[in-house]
Amino acid sequence: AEQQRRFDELIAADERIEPRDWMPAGYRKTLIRQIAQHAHSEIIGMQPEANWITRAPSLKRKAILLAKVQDEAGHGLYLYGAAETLGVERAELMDLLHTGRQKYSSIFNYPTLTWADMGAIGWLVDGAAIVNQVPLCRCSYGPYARAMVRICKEESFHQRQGFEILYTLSRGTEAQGEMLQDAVNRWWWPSLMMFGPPDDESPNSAQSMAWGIKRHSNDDLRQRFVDMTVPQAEVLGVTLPDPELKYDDGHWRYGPIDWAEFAAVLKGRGPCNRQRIEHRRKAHEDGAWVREAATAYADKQTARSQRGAA
Amino acid sequence: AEQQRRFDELIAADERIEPRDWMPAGYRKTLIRQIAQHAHSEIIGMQPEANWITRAPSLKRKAILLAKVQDEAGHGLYLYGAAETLGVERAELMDLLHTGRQKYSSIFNYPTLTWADMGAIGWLVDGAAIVNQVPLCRCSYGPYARAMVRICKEESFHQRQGFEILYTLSRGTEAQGEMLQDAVNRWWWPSLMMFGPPDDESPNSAQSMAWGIKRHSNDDLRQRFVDMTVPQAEVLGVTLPDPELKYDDGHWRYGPIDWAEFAAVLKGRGPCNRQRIEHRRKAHEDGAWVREAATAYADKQTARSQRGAA
Amino acid sequence: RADLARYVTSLGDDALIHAQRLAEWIASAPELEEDVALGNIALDQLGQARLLLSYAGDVEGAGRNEDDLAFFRDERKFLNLQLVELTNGDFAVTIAKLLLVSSYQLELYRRLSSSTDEMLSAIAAKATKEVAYHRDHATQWTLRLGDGTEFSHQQMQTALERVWPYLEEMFDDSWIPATLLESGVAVPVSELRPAFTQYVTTVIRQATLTSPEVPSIPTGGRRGIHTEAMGFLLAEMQHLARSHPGATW
Amino acid sequence: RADLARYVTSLGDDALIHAQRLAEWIASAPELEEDVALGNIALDQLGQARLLLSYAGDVEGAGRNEDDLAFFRDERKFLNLQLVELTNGDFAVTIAKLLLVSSYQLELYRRLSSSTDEMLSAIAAKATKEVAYHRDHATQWTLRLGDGTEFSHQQMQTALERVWPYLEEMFDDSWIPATLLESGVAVPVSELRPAFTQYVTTVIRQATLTSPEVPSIPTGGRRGIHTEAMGFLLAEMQHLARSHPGATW
Repeated sequence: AEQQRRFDELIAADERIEPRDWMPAGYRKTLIRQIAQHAHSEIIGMQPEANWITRAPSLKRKAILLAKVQDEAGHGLYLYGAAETLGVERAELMDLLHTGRQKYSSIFNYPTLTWADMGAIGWLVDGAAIVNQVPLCRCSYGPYARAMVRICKEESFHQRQGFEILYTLSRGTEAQGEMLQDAVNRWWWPSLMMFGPPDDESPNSAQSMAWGIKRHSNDDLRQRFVDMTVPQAEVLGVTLPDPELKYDDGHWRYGPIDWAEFAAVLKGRGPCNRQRIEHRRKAHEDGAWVREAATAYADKQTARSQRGAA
Repeated sequence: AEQQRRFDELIAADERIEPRDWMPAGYRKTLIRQIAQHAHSEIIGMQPEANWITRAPSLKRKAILLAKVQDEAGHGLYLYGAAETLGVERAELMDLLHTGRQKYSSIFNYPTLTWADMGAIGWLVDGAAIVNQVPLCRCSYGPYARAMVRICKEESFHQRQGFEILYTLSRGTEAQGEMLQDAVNRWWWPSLMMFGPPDDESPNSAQSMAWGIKRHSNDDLRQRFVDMTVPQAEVLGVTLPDPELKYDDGHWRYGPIDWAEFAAVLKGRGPCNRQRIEHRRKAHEDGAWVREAATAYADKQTARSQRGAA
Repeated sequence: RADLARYVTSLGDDALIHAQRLAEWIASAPELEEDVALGNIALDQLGQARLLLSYAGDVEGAGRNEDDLAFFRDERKFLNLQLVELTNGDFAVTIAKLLLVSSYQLELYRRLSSSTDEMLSAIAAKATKEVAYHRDHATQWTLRLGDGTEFSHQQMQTALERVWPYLEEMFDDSWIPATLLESGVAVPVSELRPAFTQYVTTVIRQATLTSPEVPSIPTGGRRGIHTEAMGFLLAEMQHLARSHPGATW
Repeated sequence: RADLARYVTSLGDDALIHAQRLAEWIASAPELEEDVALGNIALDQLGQARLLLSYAGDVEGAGRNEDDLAFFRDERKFLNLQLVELTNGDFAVTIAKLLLVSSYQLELYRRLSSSTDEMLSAIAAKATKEVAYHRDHATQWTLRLGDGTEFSHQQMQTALERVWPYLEEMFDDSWIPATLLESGVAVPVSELRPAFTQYVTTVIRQATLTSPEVPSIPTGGRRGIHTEAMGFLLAEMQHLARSHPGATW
C-alpha cells in the first residue's frame, strides 16, 4: 500500500517510474506487452522496406533506404532492451512473436509493390507512427520514454526522407506521378487504421491514460495526423482516396474507416501476415546454429580466461 | 570364338550389332562409357541454356529456348535408354555422373553470360556436336545409331535456331553487335576443343574406329567443322578470334589450340565444373522424396490391382 | 474494346506468369521425365499467353504486340491471379498450384470455347485440349504424392494449405465487365466453381488428403495488386528486353 | 585517363557488388545485432562505391555519374572480382567472403592512401578505417564459427573451401595498366599477397580451421567475365532504373 501510494504520487507528479521502482503488476504487464509489440513492429517493419533495397533506383536512395532499415533494427534493439528492464528476456518476446502470441502493427501486413511505396511508408506510416509516439516520449516509464526520444528523432528524419521520395516523384515523369498516386491510394486508409479502433471501442485506453502510458485518445491522434497530412498531400499534388474529406471548423474531417478490413488483418487475414511471420521465423531458425556457435565460443573464452587467471 | 567371328563379320559388313547379339566385353564397355558420357552431356548441357529461359528477350525466343532445353532432356532419355540396352541402369549412370566418375562434354563448364551465348551455343556448340554425331548415325551399335538419327535431326534444327539468333543480332543495334562478337570470341576455341585431343594424342581412337563406333579422326572432324563454320561467320559479319585463320588448299587452317586450358577444364578446373555438378546433384537429391513417393504409389497400385484380380 | 482487351490480357497474364514459374523447373526437376513434362506444360502455357496477348494487343488497337505487353508493362498493369506468381516452393507446391490452375483453366476454356468472340473461342478451344493434359498430369502427381510415402503425403498436404488462400480470387466475377458477360464474350467465373470444386475435392480425397480449411486472404491480381514475389519475377523476365528498347531479337 | 577510369571503376565495382550482396541479409540475419552490423558494412561499401564510381565518371569525362555507371552498364562492363558477386549462401559463406574481401581491401586501401592520385588517396584513406572494422567483424565471426560448435566449425570450413577458388584473381596484376603502376597511382596487387596471407592464415589457424588446398579456377572479373550469378544480381539491381530512363529519383 505504501508502495502503491509512492507509485501513484510519481504518476500524479508526472515523474518517471524507473526499473528499480515498485510498480503494479498490471502496469508492468501492460508496458511489457506494449513495448514488445512496438519492438516487434520495428523488426517486422524492416521487411516491406528491405524488399526494395536491392532494387532502389539510385545509389543515394539505396544508401538511405538501407540506413533506414538498419535504424529499425536498432530501434528494435532499444525497445527489447527497454522491455528487458521489466524482467523479460528478448528471446522470450521473440518467441511470442514467432508463435503469433504477440502482435505487431498491422500496417506491415500490406505488400510494398512499387518504389513509391518506400516514399508512402516514410510519409504516411512513419508520419502516423510519430504522431503516436511523440507523446510516448513523456511516458511514465523511464526506459521506454528515453528509448522513444531517440526513436522519434530518427523517425522524423525517416518521415522527411519519405516525403522527399514522393516529392521527387511528383516532379518527375508521368509514370512516376502515377506510381505516387497509386501508392498513396493504397497506404492512406491503412495509415489511419494505425491509430487503433475508435475511442468508443478501445477498452484498454482509459487505464493506460491513468497510468501515464497513453496521453491522447486514438481518435484525437488520428485527427492530428489527418490535419497534419492533408496540407502535405497538396504540396505533393496527390489526391487522398477519401471523397468525404473536407475542411470543417479547423479540422480535416475524414470519411468512415473500413474497420472490417482492420479486424481481418489483425486476425491474420491480411495480404502478408503469413509471409512476414514465416520470413521472421526462417531468419531466426536459419540463424540458430550461428547463435549457438557464438555462445559456445564465448563459453570457451570464459573458461580459457578463468584457466589463465587461476 | 564362333561368336567373335560372327561379330567381326557384322562389323566388316557394316551391319548393326543389336542388344541380343554377342559382343566383346571391351566393345560393350566402350559403348557404355561413350553413350553415358553423351547422355550426361545432354543433361548437364541443359543448365547453361536454362540459365536464360526466364530472361529471354521475346516470348518467341523464350518458347524456342524452352523447347530446345526440353529436347535436350529428351535426348538424355533416349541415350540413357540406349545405354540400358547394354545392361546398365540409368540410376547407376547418373550416380557415376554425380560422383564425378563419368564425364560430360567440357564445353558446358563455361558460363553463359549474355543472350548472344544462346546463339553461339546453338551455332558453334550444336554445330560441332552435329559434325561429331552425324557419323554416329552409322555407328555399329543399332540402338545408339538409331538414337543418334533422331537426335541429329533435332540438333540441326537447334543449330539453325542458334544461327538465327546471331543473325538477328548481327542486323540489330550496336550493342547487339558487340554482344554477338563477344559471344563468338568466348565460344570459338572451346568449340574446337569439343572434338577432343589431336589425333596423335588420342589413344582410344583406333580401337573405336575398328569397332565401327568412331568413323573419323578428331582432327578430321575438327577441320570439317572449321571449314563449314568460317563462311557462316562471314555471313554474320563476325571475326573469329584466331589471327592465324587462313584459307589454304581447300581448307581453313586454324592456329594452335590451347590444350592446357582443355586439360584444366577436363580435370575439373573450368569456370563452372563445380557449379554444374552441384546443380545436378541438388536437383537429384531434392527430388529423391518425389521419386520415392512415385515408387511407393506404384507399388500400392500394383498390390491393389493384384488384390482386385485375386 | 478496352474492356475486351483487359479481359483477354488477364487470361494471357495468367498463362504467361504461370509459364514463367514452370520454366524455372527446367534442369531442376525430380527426374528427367519431369523436366520434359513441366517443359511441355510451360510451353503450352506460353503458347496460350502469346495468342492471348497478341489478340489483346490487336483489340486494344494501340499497336502493342505480345512482347510490348509482356516486357514493357509495369507490375501494376499485370492482371494475373496471384496464385500463378507465387514462388515455386518444392515440387508439391508446384503440383498443388498446377492442380488448381489447370482445373480452373479447363473449366474456363471449355466455356470460352463457345464465347461469342470468335477469336477467343478459337484460342480457348485449342487451349482446352492442352490444359486437360496439364490437369491430368497434376492429378497423377497429387495421387502419387498424397498416397505415396508418409513424407510425401505431409508435403502435399502442406502444399495444398499454402496455395488455398489464393483460391477465392479465381471465382470473383466483380472484375469482369458486365457488357462482356451480357454479350456472351466472357464467362462468369463464379459459375465454374461447382465443377472445379467437385473435381479438385475428388482428387484430393482419392489422394488420401484433405481439402484445407484455411481462410482466403485479400488478393487482387485482376486489379494489378500482386504479391511481393511478382516484382522479382518481372525484374528477371524484363531486364534484358528493357535494356534494349526497340531492339529486335 | 581511360586507364585511370577503368582502374577506379574496378575498385568501385568491388564495393558496389559486395554491398548489394550484403544488403540482401538485412531483415534475414541470425540476430538483430547482425542485421545492424551487416547493414553498417554494406553502407560503408556502398559509400566507397559511390565515391569511386563518381570519381571514375569524372575521370572518364563522358558525363556519366555514379548511377549511370551502376544502373546502365551491362554485365560485361562490370569489372569487379567474381568473389564479391557469389551468392550469399549461408552465414558462414558470407563471413568467409567478408574475411577475404575485407583483408584484401584493407591492404589495398592502405597502400592506395599514398597513391599519387590525390582523389584516390583521399578515398582510400577514408575507406581504410572502414574496412579495418569489416575485417575485424569477419575475424570475430570466423573465430566464433570455427571454434564454436562442431557444426559451425564444419560450416565455416566448407565456406572457406567454397570461396577459395576465387582468391587468385585478387592478386593478379595483369589487368592493371603499367602506366598507372609506374606513376604510383595504382598498386601492384601481387604485393599485397604476403600481408593478406599472413593475416588470413593466422585467423584461420586461430579459429581451429585449415586453409583450403583447392585449386583456383579461371575467373576474369577484371575483364568483365563473371559467374552466372551476376546477371540475376544485375537484373534485380537495375530493373527499376532501366524502366525509367532519364528519370530522377
